Amino acid sequence: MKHNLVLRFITKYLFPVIALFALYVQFHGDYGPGGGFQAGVILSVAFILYAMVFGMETIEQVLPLRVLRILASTGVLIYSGTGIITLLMGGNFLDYDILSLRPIQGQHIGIMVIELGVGITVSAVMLIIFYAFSDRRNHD
Amino acid sequence: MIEQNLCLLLVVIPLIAAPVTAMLPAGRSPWLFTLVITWLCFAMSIWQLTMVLDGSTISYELGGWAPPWGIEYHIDALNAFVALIVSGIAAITLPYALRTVEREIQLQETSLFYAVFLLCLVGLLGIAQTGDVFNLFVFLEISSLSSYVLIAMGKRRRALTAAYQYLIMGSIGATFLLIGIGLIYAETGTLNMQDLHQRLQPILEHRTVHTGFVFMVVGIALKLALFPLHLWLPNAYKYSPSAISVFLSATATKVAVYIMLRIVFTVFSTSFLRITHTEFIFLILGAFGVVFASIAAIVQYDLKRILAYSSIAQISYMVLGMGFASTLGITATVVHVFNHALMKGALFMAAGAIVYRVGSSRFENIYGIGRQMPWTFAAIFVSGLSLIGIPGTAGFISKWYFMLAALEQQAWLIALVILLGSLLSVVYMWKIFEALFFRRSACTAAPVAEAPLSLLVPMWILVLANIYFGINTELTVGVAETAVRLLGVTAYHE
Amino acid sequence: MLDTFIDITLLAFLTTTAIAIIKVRNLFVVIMLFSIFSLHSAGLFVVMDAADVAFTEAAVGAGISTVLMLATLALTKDHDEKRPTHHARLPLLVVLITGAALVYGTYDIPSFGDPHSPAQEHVKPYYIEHSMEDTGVANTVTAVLASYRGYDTLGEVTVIFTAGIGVMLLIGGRLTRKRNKEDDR
Amino acid sequence: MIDIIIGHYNYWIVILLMMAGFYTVINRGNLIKKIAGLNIFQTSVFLLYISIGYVNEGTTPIIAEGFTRYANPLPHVLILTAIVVGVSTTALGLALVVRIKKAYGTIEEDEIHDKDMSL
Repeated sequence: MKHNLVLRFITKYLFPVIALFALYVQFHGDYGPGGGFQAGVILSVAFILYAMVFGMETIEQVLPLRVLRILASTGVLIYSGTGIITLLMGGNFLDYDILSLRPIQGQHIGIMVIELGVGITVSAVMLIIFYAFSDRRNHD
Repeated sequence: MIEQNLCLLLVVIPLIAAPVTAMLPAGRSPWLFTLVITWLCFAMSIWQLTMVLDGSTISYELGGWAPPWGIEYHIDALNAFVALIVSGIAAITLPYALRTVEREIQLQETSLFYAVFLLCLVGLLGIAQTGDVFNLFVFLEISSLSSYVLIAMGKRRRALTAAYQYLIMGSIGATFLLIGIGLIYAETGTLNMQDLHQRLQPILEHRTVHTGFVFMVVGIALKLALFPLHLWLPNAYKYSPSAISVFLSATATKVAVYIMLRIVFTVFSTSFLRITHTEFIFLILGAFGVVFASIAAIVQYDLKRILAYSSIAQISYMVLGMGFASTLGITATVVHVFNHALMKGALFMAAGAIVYRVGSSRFENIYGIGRQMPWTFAAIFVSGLSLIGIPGTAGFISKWYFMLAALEQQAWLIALVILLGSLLSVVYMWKIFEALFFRRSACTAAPVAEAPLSLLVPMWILVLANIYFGINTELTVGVAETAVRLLGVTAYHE
Repeated sequence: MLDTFIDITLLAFLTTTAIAIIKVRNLFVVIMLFSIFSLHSAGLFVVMDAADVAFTEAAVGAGISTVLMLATLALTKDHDEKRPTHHARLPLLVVLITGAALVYGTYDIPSFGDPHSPAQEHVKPYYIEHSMEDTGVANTVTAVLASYRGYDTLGEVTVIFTAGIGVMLLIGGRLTRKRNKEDDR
Repeated sequence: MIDIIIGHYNYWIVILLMMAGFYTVINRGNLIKKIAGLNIFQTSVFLLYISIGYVNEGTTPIIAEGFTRYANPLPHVLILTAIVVGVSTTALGLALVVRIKKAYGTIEEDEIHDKDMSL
């Protein structure tokens, strides 16, 4: 696929569009369908598409496995960390009301942050899984 | 602040620790970190148990939303007891894991391995703490997925097929549980256990409720390895890494027993059992399980496989106890959950120690090994006596309560089965003693040293616990009786 | 009326696909059929007013799961399922009993779409009526997912994290090690 | 009678789908096909949940002016979680299949069984 001009051209221009759509889904979940999980999947799809056309090495240079491992962990930590922060501020675990003076605003912040955590973990894990399944060393 | 959030921190601290462990560099630091976390959990679970020992309950609203709209942690003596068993076994497994994991798992994999171990702990603790059936499903899946991975880390290639088989069976079980939850939800509109109990009582006759009950029970029975759905268990325990055999055999099925108790008695009720005569099905399955699994254990020629089949038999005892649906019966089940964790933990530790020195647990490779590893053999001997139910050991206490429960209901046949199960366990334990001690090893075999201290000490702590809890029954029986009272189970009467 | 028509059509498609999957032996076809099944069920989710679920099912079932299966197929290179040496009766029996139990279980279930079923009258109204003032989020699914049942979602993230680590441990390239191929019993 | 059919046909067909998936899982065969069957089984259970949450003449549960009857959001949330659990299981199962192929040279359950027994 690496030498097909059309594919290369389209992929190059599709990548930012897909990534942008992922961001839209990530932050628009409050008003329409979507949220961190879907956004994470879509974002990983952008990278997977790029890797399929330009080769794994291109993506692995930007996002090596050890970075993904840290990202996947970070997402979980962001989510559970939000819970710990609400605990420290005197609320129950994941009680976002406490995050701001106005409960609604607190809820907004809380939902935004945890959805971000979800998005990071999901896209990182999807890429980890993709790396593992496309690893040449598993062919024999 | 810690006290009021204790029941939550017990789950969340290992949950936060798992991704941290995954980021640690390979070496001993992941192990050390996991050790600290498990001991912390153990301490917290003891603290939690002391808070609910008097029969009180703790309710914790996650996200600050009141049940049934939000998820609730509802801790009573039974939750705390199960959490104590899980975190206690984890805490004792970790020192044992150091040497065996160094031997069985590649160095660069250790940080991920311990992260998965922590995730498994998170799943099991989450199940033990939660008061919401769907949350239970989610944490059940965390523990299941991580145990598939842990089992597949075994050295032999059959570990892979064992893990795959467990994955398929476990997923079927989880899906059945999901179907059951769905049907019950359609009839009640709620997922909170206390609320479900309230709303189910008027509609216990509904066919949808019956079907939902059956699907939940079958789903849990798959996780429980209840005869005849036990086929995944022997290979899973045999081929997994030693530390994982210890941890899973002592906790995973016990937590499944807990789920069964929770669903049957808290979500449904004793009267539901009586209406539908389900207690007979538990009795029959339990009785068949005891006899069949014990016989299956006798015909094995591998130490770990005998222990695995013996686990299935002991689990069947617990199901038998549920079938009595009386205070004595459930008390016996709860006490046996604890005692069995102690004895199987010790036995699998000993088996792991032999594998550590010899590299195999097949009889032909370990004849006469008991003479060269006297401490390990003594551990097998004492915890074997406990498994049989010799007075003075923990095993005797639970067998005694099973017997009392059977005699109370004049279920002579069941009483006979309990006796028969003990006799059969004498046979298979004798087979182990004989192979390990009385059979001569092949003279070509190289001499073997006693297991290292880091394996012996945790093993002997569990062995001594077997004796201690055989003499002092205040904790186990006391907690069990409180737990049973809160489950709403009443004493048997005609 | 139109909804019902689409509903029945999609269900018919799904049934055909599911039965075809049992029959077909070529694994590539099985995987493609699974993808179609997943896409059709996403359509059905839309008909049943579950936009979020449809979105996710289309991305995950028809997308990720299918890709993973295809990747596995490429790695294992076995494209055809072998013919069974013997016909097992037990699975069929188990399936028939399970199915019968489920059909029995639907007799007391509230009718499809009944607005007065317990699931519609308990807990749910609170979410519909209060989610806006409680959380300020118009999409109730997001409100329940992220706030009311946010802890479940934490569990969900943990599950996917577990899968990521697990896959890394099992086939994580650099980490893969040689397995003993000696006597395995 | 006709009421029962109209009120339940959805559930019944969903049950049929579930059983088709369930059969594929428990029938001895190819390891990849079993995973596909498991996915079908689970997806059908998702359909059951969403059917429970469905309301006649309702809309997607996104609060907006002019709508009063919404589908039940709770089953949607539960199924979102369940979908994620499902794909995680699939990924792990397939990773195991890759390893099994490497270790055994086959992904047919019968052949793996024979190889384990013959050793």
